[in-house]
Amino acid sequence: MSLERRLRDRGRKLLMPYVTGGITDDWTGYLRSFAAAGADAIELGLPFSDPTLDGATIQEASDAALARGATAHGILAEIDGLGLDVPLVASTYYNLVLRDGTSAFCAALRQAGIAGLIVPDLPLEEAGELAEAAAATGIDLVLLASPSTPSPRLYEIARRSRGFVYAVSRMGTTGERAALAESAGALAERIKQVGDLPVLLGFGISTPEQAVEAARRADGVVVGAAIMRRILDGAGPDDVGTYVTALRRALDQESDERR
Amino acid sequence: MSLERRLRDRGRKLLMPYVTGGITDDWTGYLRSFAAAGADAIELGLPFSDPTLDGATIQEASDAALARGATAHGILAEIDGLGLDVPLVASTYYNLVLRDGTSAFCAALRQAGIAGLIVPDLPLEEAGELAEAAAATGIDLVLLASPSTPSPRLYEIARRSRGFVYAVSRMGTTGERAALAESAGALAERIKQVGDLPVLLGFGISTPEQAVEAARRADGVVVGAAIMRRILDGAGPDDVGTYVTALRRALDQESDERR
Amino acid sequence: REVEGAFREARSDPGFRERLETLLALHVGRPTPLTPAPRLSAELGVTLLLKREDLTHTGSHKINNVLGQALLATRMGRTRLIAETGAGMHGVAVATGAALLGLRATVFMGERDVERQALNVFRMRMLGAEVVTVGAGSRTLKDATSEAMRHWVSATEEAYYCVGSVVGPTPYPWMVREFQRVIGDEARGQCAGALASAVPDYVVACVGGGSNAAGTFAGFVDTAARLVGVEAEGGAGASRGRLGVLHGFRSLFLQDEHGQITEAHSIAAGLDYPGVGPEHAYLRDLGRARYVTVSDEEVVGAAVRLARTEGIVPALESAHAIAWVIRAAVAGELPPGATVLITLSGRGDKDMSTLKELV
Amino acid sequence: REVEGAFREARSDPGFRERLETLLALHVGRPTPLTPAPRLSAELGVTLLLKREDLTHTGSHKINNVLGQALLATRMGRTRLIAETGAGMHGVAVATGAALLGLRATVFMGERDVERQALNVFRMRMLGAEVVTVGAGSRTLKDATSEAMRHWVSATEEAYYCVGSVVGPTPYPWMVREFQRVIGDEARGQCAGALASAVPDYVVACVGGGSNAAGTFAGFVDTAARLVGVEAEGGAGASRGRLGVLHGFRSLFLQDEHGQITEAHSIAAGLDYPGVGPEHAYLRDLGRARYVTVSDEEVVGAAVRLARTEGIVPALESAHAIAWVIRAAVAGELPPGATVLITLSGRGDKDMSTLKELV
Repeated sequence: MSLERRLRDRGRKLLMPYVTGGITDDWTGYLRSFAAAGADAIELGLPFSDPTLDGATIQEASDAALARGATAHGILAEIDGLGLDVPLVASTYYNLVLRDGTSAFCAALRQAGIAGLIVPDLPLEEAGELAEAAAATGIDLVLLASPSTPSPRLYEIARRSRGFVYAVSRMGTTGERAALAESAGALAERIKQVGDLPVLLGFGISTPEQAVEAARRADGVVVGAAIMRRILDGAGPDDVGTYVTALRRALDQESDERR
Repeated sequence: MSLERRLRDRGRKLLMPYVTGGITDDWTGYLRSFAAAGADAIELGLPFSDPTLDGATIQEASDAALARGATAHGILAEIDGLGLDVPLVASTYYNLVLRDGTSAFCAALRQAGIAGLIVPDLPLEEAGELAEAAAATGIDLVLLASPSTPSPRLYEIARRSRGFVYAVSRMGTTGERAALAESAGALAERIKQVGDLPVLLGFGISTPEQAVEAARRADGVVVGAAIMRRILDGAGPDDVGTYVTALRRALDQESDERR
Repeated sequence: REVEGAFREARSDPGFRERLETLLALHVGRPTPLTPAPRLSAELGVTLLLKREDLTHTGSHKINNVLGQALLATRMGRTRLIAETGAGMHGVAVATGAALLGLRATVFMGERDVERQALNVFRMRMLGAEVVTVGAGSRTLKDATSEAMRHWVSATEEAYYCVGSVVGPTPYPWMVREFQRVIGDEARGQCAGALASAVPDYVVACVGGGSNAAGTFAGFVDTAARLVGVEAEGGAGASRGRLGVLHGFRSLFLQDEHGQITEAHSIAAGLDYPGVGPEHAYLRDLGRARYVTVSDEEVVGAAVRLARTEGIVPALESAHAIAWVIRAAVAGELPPGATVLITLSGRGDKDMSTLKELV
Repeated sequence: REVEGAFREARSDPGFRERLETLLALHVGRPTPLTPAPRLSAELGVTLLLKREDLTHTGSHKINNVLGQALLATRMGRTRLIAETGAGMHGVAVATGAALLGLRATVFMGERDVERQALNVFRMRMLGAEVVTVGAGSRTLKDATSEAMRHWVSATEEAYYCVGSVVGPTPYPWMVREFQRVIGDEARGQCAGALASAVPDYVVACVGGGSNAAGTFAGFVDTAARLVGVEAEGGAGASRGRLGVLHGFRSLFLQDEHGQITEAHSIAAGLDYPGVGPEHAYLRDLGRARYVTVSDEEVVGAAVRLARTEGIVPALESAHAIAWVIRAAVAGELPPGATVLITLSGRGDKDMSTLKELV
């Protein structure tokens, strides 16, 4: 079943928590706790030395995982046969894809049971080769859009993305959160006008209230840095599971109230 | 009686010790001890802030005297009526002469009983005005020569100097003393060839042996830095007197031996 | 993309070109001289000519490119420049260009470089720029670049990202080379006057990202001159890198077996970058240019030697080019009497404290 | 005396002049630009033009004079240069000239200046010069000069004393001005192209010993331009000195009632000299030039202001000239629209650590 289908079938506001693969010895415990807490999909970061398009927390988490000796193939080996019933979406930088070659990389993902792939530093213009390899392997290549993406390009993204469209906004400096939520919401609506894929929104969401607000105009949210901050500060799978559960409840409650 | 006459009348190798005026509270004690130790003349430094043509020891002594509040006129007032029977030769820099004006300055020297004047930074070409004022006041303006002075100029110096000719050499870096003594001796002989004034040699002489060696080809020696070093290190008039006595004896002995 | 269109337009606008030329002449001091180096030439048995980018305002070739991009930013209606810097020379150039044109400037710099180049940090602040210290990763140029890109993404409407070398996404590598080709074009004309052969046998420049080399080579790529790019042993993207993607461009990067970018290490902060501009990868593949490396030790020796023979203290970056020429001449790799053009990309004042510890 | 004869001869030898001109063009980067300062001009309501000696090799006008004297020394068969230095710029220039012409160099520098200008000390050593620290007296330029003179007296046959300003015995003040008049001559020609009036209303330069001012004024003394020399409040030889004699020349010196030379104090080490060149005393007496003073505070403010408006960080010495122009413009002493030529004698890199503590 396609990633898009699996997401649509949930019939609720979507929640995609993120974890950096290899961040601790028992990092796969986080995947299990996410699933148990009601994640609809999980973003699995394959750490890269220079995550230019992520913030400082993800940079720190990537550095920590690499320092532990984490590698993309090692991480994939660890999830192989984990038997999660939640789809996994890998995210990484293009240099790691190139390292193996697009086809080999996608095949390795597929082999490990990964459903989708996010490559934030892959420009639309150069996505052709990877998109083909992914399609051929049965991996959904998820494309990203941001508030500054011009409309014709947004249309192209909506058309060529698979699984969902990842709407990101990193104007995430303190004190601007209200304006952010507004521009992210507007972005989600713009994407929905030009295509019909689910739209997940990620812009530094950390509280249940923010998740609820973000989900109002989109199909769901991604929570990454807030989770990794907790993990870097020592939170184990249970602690993080509790946090994800709270996000889940807030999203569900909001949906109930609206009905 | 002229300075030249007084020096000639000694009939021995001449010894002119130097002291920076105002160097200590009882600095005139050094003049007395020089006289008692057999000085033929005394060079009295009127301290100047920038004794460019003296070495580091005289610079240090001048700074110390000025820091004590010494002034040219204060120093002259202190020697007035001291009743020494040894001629005093003032030495200072031209800026102090200019400060009063040449005539007033020479008159002040005369008033204090000074016989001669040395101004190391006064070039021969600009000596006219001061020479006239000195002559008019009865002060002997002593001119300086150095090993690098070309012969025509040396002739001019020998002709226009009064009292004696001060032959200086400051190539006084360590290890070159032998070469120095040679060039200083040669200078003294060159001066004696072009004029008939007594020639005193000053080039960082500090031991009796050096004094003897210097005096061989000249009429006498000036000892300055070696005395001031002792005074700066705490030597009183008696200690310095003992040192000057030793120089005196060495010079006299040498003369006796040669006879 | 927007930048590319604006640059294409500006390039064909005589008004823009004239304004830039005036700035380069009156503010930067162009043309810079081509200086003979008679004493070092005699020692090495070759004829050296030095293109003196160290004499430009702010002390390195970086200003050529920055004024071009700053003018472009003004043309695009931007009010602020964002940039990363390694040794601080690009940052100083950006701060200078911003002050000159009345723009604001925010410069990102790795924490280690901030320490190594404290005076350049203060120079930028004197010029009114905001300097942001980056504590992530290796705390050098690579991380400063990542952080600057992150910041720029959040301010694309008011801010213009001023890339300092022939790196980054299209059109930067091409645009920066075009702004730096004034080095090669001037040198080509000056060599024609100074050399009987009109064109030197060798054209040598240091390579970090590679902008001074790209600008120099641009003037000689259509001649018979052999082009040599000299890299730091610990930052040899062109000599030892593998194809990869970073900071939005595909080129040669130092990386481990897993595709992780490794840290570059050089005594010259400006060469502390693990990659090289795509044009250098291309010139290498074509065989049109050759890329070699020299050690930190050779570099320090070369800097001292140029200082003592010609009275010029080069930036440690530029000393890489000198170091290779010395080695090649001594090894007989340069034929006796060969004519060699070396671009001195900047002056060594900024490196005095580094050199002080080593010499 | 020997120097005077040699200089007279050299001056009328076209070969000497040509060699010097070539050195100035190829090594120093002359002519230096005349840079408009549009943003600061607009703020002050006058038209400023900056003569950019800060863009010369080694970063200050000192090199113009040093290369002239170093060539002269070679001509006289000397193998060594002796010099004193304050801020270190003259010392760096001497070390540079010596390296370039294959001479040895010994530079005397006061202990306080050695501390304040540590990087320049190291630059000199990089260039192969011996730097002698002078611990006597106020441990600044005055004492370094005394010590250098003492040393030179002992080595007159092999060594040439390279005076750094328009001071010292004949023929130095005259010779140094002649070597520096390239500043004024170039500026005169450039002003003719840049100004409708051909000649600026005001010509302003900072004055320590006064060599950049003497060189600048030389180009305009026969015009209607008003000449203004700007001194440090604590080193105002021309404004507050009395006639005296020091270091072999008669001019205006700061001194106490007893004729003792007093110490100069300035934030700019290069202006820490208690006297002024005799030509300035003469121009002042004639009423042809005017000498004014500015405070350390005004100077720092002026340096920051020029940096932020024009992207140029001037040497603190040069900032004195800017400071007076700002004050005079604000006070309405300069008529609106007046044209003002300011000589920027050097760049501010050497002053960064001083400024860092103050800004």
